[in-house]
Amino acid sequence: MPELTYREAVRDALSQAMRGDDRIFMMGEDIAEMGGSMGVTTGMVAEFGSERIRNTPISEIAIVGAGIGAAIQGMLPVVEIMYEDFLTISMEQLVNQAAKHRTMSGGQIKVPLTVRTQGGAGWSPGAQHAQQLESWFVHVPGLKVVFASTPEDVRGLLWSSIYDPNPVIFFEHRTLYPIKGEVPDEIVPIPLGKARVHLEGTDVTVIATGRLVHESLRAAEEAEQDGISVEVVDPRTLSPLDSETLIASVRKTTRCVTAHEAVVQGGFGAELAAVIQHGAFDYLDAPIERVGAQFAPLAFAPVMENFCVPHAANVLAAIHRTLARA
Amino acid sequence: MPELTYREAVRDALSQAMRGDDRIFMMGEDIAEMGGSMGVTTGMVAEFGSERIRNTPISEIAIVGAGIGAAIQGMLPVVEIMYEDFLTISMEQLVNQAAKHRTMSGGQIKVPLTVRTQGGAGWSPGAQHAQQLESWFVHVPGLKVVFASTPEDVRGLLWSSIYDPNPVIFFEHRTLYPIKGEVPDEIVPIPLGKARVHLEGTDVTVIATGRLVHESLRAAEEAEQDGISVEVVDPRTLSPLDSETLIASVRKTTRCVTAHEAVVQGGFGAELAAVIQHGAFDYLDAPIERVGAQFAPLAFAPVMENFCVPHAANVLAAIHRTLARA
Amino acid sequence: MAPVAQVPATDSGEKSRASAGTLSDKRLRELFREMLLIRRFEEKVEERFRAGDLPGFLHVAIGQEAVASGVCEALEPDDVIASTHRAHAHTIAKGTPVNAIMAEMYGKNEGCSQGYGGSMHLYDVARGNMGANAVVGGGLPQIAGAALAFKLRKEPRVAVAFFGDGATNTGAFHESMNLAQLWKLPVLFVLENNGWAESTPATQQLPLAVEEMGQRAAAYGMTAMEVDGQDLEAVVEATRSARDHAVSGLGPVFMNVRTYRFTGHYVGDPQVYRDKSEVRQLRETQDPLELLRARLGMTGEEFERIDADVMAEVDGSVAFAQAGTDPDPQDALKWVYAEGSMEHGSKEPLSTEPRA
Amino acid sequence: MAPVAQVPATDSGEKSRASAGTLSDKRLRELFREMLLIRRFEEKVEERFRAGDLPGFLHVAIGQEAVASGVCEALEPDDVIASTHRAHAHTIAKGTPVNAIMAEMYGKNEGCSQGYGGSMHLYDVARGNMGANAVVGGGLPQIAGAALAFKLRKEPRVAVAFFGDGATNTGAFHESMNLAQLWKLPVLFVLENNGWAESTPATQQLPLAVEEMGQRAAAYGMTAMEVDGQDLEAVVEATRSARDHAVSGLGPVFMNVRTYRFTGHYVGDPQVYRDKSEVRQLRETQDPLELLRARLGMTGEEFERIDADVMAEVDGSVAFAQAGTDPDPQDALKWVYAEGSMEHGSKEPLSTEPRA
Ligand SMILES: Cc1ncc(C[n+]2csc(CCOP(=O)(O)OP(=O)(O)O)c2C)c(N)n1
Ligand SMILES: Cc1ncc(C[n+]2csc(CCOP(=O)(O)OP(=O)(O)O)c2C)c(N)n1
Ligand SMILES: [Mg+2]
Ligand SMILES: [Mg+2]
Repeated sequence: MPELTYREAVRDALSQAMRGDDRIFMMGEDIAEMGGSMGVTTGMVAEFGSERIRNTPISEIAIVGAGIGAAIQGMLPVVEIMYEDFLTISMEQLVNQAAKHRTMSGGQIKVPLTVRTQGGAGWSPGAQHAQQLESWFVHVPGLKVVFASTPEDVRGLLWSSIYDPNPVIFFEHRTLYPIKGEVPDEIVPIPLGKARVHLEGTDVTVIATGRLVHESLRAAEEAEQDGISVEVVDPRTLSPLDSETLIASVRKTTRCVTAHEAVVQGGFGAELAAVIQHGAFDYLDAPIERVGAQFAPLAFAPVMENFCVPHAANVLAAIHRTLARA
Repeated sequence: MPELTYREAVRDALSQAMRGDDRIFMMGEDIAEMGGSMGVTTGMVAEFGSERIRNTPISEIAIVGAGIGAAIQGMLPVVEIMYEDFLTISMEQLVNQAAKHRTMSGGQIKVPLTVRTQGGAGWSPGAQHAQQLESWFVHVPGLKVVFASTPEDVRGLLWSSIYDPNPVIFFEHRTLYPIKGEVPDEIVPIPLGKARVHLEGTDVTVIATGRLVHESLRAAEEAEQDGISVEVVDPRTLSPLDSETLIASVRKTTRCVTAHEAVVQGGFGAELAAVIQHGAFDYLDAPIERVGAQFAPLAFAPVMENFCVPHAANVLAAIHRTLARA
Repeated sequence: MAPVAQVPATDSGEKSRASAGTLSDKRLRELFREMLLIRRFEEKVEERFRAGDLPGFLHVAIGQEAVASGVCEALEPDDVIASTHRAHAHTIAKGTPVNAIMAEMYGKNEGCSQGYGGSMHLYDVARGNMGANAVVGGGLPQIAGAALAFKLRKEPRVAVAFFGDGATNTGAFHESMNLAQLWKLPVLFVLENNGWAESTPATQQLPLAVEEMGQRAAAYGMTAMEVDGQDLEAVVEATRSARDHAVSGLGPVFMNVRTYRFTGHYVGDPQVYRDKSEVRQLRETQDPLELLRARLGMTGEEFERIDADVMAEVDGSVAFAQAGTDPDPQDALKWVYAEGSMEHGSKEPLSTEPRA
Repeated sequence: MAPVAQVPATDSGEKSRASAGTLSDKRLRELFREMLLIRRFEEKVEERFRAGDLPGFLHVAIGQEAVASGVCEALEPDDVIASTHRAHAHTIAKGTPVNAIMAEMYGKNEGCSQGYGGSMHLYDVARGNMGANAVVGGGLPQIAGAALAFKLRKEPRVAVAFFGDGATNTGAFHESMNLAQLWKLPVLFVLENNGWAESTPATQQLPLAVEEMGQRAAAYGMTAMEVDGQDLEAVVEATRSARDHAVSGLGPVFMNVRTYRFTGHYVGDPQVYRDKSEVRQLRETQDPLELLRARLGMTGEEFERIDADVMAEVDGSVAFAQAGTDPDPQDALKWVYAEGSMEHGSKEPLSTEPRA
């Protein structure tokens, strides 16, 4: 099996899809010569030309809106919002337009649009370039929400997102781009709405997304040294949610920790906690612990940033808290 | 005690504050001669003049942004976003600017801005004029979030919001404007962050916001006829949350239902459920039940709209579900 | 046919005037009938709303009929439009039968949006109506995107955005205009400039006078046209020119179409913000139906005949709607997501055969 | 002093040129020193970043120094600015000591934002710096709001928004320009027009040529000025005129300031998107420091003396920053909310005594 970085895996999905399908094109700021701010699309304009790899003005309303319009007219646009912090500017088009056209039209319209974006802390960008905002979109009927954590997943899920007939908000994590992982020779589409069990365990389930999947696997390793068996599950698709897999896991382990980089209050972990406490009520031996960022705009100074965002140690501490209960 | 409608109570808070404080002014679409789309500010331009009651262009970015700038420069602006659905357009200014200036500047800046808005279903406006989006803002450190359900509360909370040194997103509910209620002779500021127990009970706690407070009180009445004693609590301030009062209530009753008009998935009820299961884990006799709208963009036809949004009957059914557990 | 104003848009553009004869007398009478159908339909909507029949939030375009009919007359069937909260006229002019629209108002399965949309969300995708939008400015970037799809596939189609003067103050307007001009997309930006945004007059929301609104195109170097929106023929001719311009790859056109809103902003609006006499005078001097009728030298008799025919159609639409079926409550969940996959490997090349 | 161009903004505006003598030789030498300080400071920032000292995301304005220094020279101490991701120059020019800025880069308590902001979020509210913004266009509406506060209180102050050509494509730009002109707010919109948005040249993001960007003001009927941003005196004179215009109630002014970015977009940018020779040529012919030095007939000796002085200040700032104290990790939570209440009943009337 070949090994790809997460960055290469994204590019591979985009390129392979574009090679075989003229409906696909990309729009975003600096995605052409520069290859995007994260180098994800490097080389693509050379292969596909500037009609299909389109640099745009700084117009996050129009980038998403034009994607919607083209999608309605039969294209499969993949648009890039350089940092997910700037999704704030596109909210109206995403929430009132992309998500609602199908229902408002009584089923006349499909919006097969993919909105790729990335974000996350760990490099001191300050408060406006490091948010994790995925939970907002989980609250929006009509959108699908994907957050991939490995090269294999990001490739297979992006492929499925491009070909999903619905608008998909596709989150990548900045610090994951360089990580490497094995991928199948051929792209294997990963169906949206299916969680992945990264590690099987019996004492506690950690449900984690994005960067926190890796932190949780690290925490699980450490926990194992204390004789604690941790199951790590990544929902991968946040909406629709594979609650079945998650609930089954917690019914088995009887304890649950949720972990994401976004702030805890109002985060995706809240939805997870609500779903799990409902579906596994009779099985739970401890309250569900939520791990996430502190409730503060992210400070610049590395010591403060580091304190704000969660790491393996925070996940481990939460694991221990759940196990401290009788 | 005088009786005011919810609409009059909002106007009274605004007018009394403006009379005694030159820092306060209002901006919004059609708030002058027309009195706003809901008639809340009727007559105010006559009293305060068009410099202080400012009609704006349809520019939700600039309305909020100008409010922030004026607030930083010592004013106490109250801006109105006609329908909360259009907060989608202001998200960048609300989330990346208003909420973050204070932290990003290391405490140099205060943003005493109040953003009033309203929304809600029940009159067939279709999918773009009826959302309830409060849960997004609960996820944003630096913002306060208020959602008042009675004339007394709306008056006292709006007063406190105007004078709060932080940006406050103040939600009103369209269908509540005509409801009447007693208010104190003088405005009594209600501190942000304090829940209100509307009804004491012993069997189950219903935590409800906005219109659903009234639906829950109705459900409680019906439940009483079956011998069920319901406690109804309205957090009123969603962030910061009075988790102490809520947890104490559920520890007493051992059962909990959350109720809001917003869609369930990713809604404020998720945060409530996460907080309650954590704080009252050993006391809970049944899973927390969440009541909210169906997961769909709101359809226009009254029969479908009515099916989508929750009513007293849905709260009652949830109460019964929690009580059906041993 | 008046050529498209190639003057820099910073100029006030060229006043398009119909040259006699480009629209046959017969066609003009058909368009008169369509405009009257719009008028009577909207009057009926007002009546039914006041009677308590219609739920929701309604806006009529009485006074603006010539804009909808004139623009759509100049379009090809494959061209697409995006409409606004004031959507009935555009939808009728783009060809949707009034039965389907009235049924939509009543929230019936037979409605053009199957009862999911209502007055502010009329759709008819098969007829090129990409939907009315209740968010001011909301449809504009999507029209740019539709035009981009046409351009990428080399289809000779245009995408048309209707919007009001108030909408020109939105960020969405700006970004859409900019992108469309930058990429020379085949878009017509049709400003229905009625001088009001709800209760707010132009003077309180626009730093330009209504007649200067062509300047909004100057910021992009976009071609602008001045159009008399009460004159059906002028609108048709201007739109034809604009369409020719856009479809031939020269880029989008901004049409400053001056018009008047005879009624309140919404059905039920007491209009505390303007003088009753203003409206009365407008109705007397600026009614696009009266102006066209005069131009056609239509007799009272002919008018009565057409009107009776139109009224029958409108009444029929009410009967059709009332006889319609209500959706099942649970149908609310039916269209949230599309099923299946778009399937890799489109056979359709980027430049398809022209569809026109 | 050049009068503000009262020509309709649709015209390309008037080229402001310093008339000799309005800035004393002494003052020009002080400003030269300031510009050199900016240059050396930013070179040091680049160096420290490459050495791995500085965390985060940095953008320098090398080549654009005359804009920052020229604009701020024409302002009164009570005037306010909002800056961008490219914030060092504006912040220095508005009076913040380099020690505080360098300490901010190092994330120290002694930083101008106490280590909470970093390079893209420099603040100095006491000196009228309302903050740099890492969201392109983000500060513009707030500058309109600040100006509104001044206007409501009848204070003779202006609010100044710095932004790039890329920012003119945002909805926030449009809505802010529109509101400012509509309400005749005392705002200066200072476009630092360097012809690039990251890797995207003007031709790929703007439907207007860089020299036509004054047209962006035409959409609002706003007064526009053309300014040579490499000529310090021209910038000062233009800004003084613009300030006079704005502060006297005539409304905002849009300044199309032509300038050049000599470096990459961000520190570390390999600039795959442009020719190295382009940059070399710019540095040779368009360096605002060299142009001012020639104008002043500055000897090599004098230059060396100033440079040594400036370098000492910059080196001192690094030492100051390195000796600074780190925040406590938990301090991250310190400023999320302000405590207390704004207290009803302001003594301050809407029109205060002028503060200037
Ligand atoms: C973004 C947004 N803001 C506010 C509104 C409320 N609103 C509906 S129509 C309207 C006025 C629109 O004016 P204009 O664009 O001139 O269209 P007209 O009503 O004159 O046809 C307003 C403010 C809205 N629907 N969307
Ligand atoms: C809303 C938004 N979109 C994208 C970015 C990423 N970004 C940062 S700077 C920049 C280019 C800005 O160009 P311009 O406004 O001309 O300023 P310059 O960098 O030339 O000084 C971009 C795209 C951002 N910070 N904010
Ligand atoms: Mg209008
Ligand atoms: Mg630039």
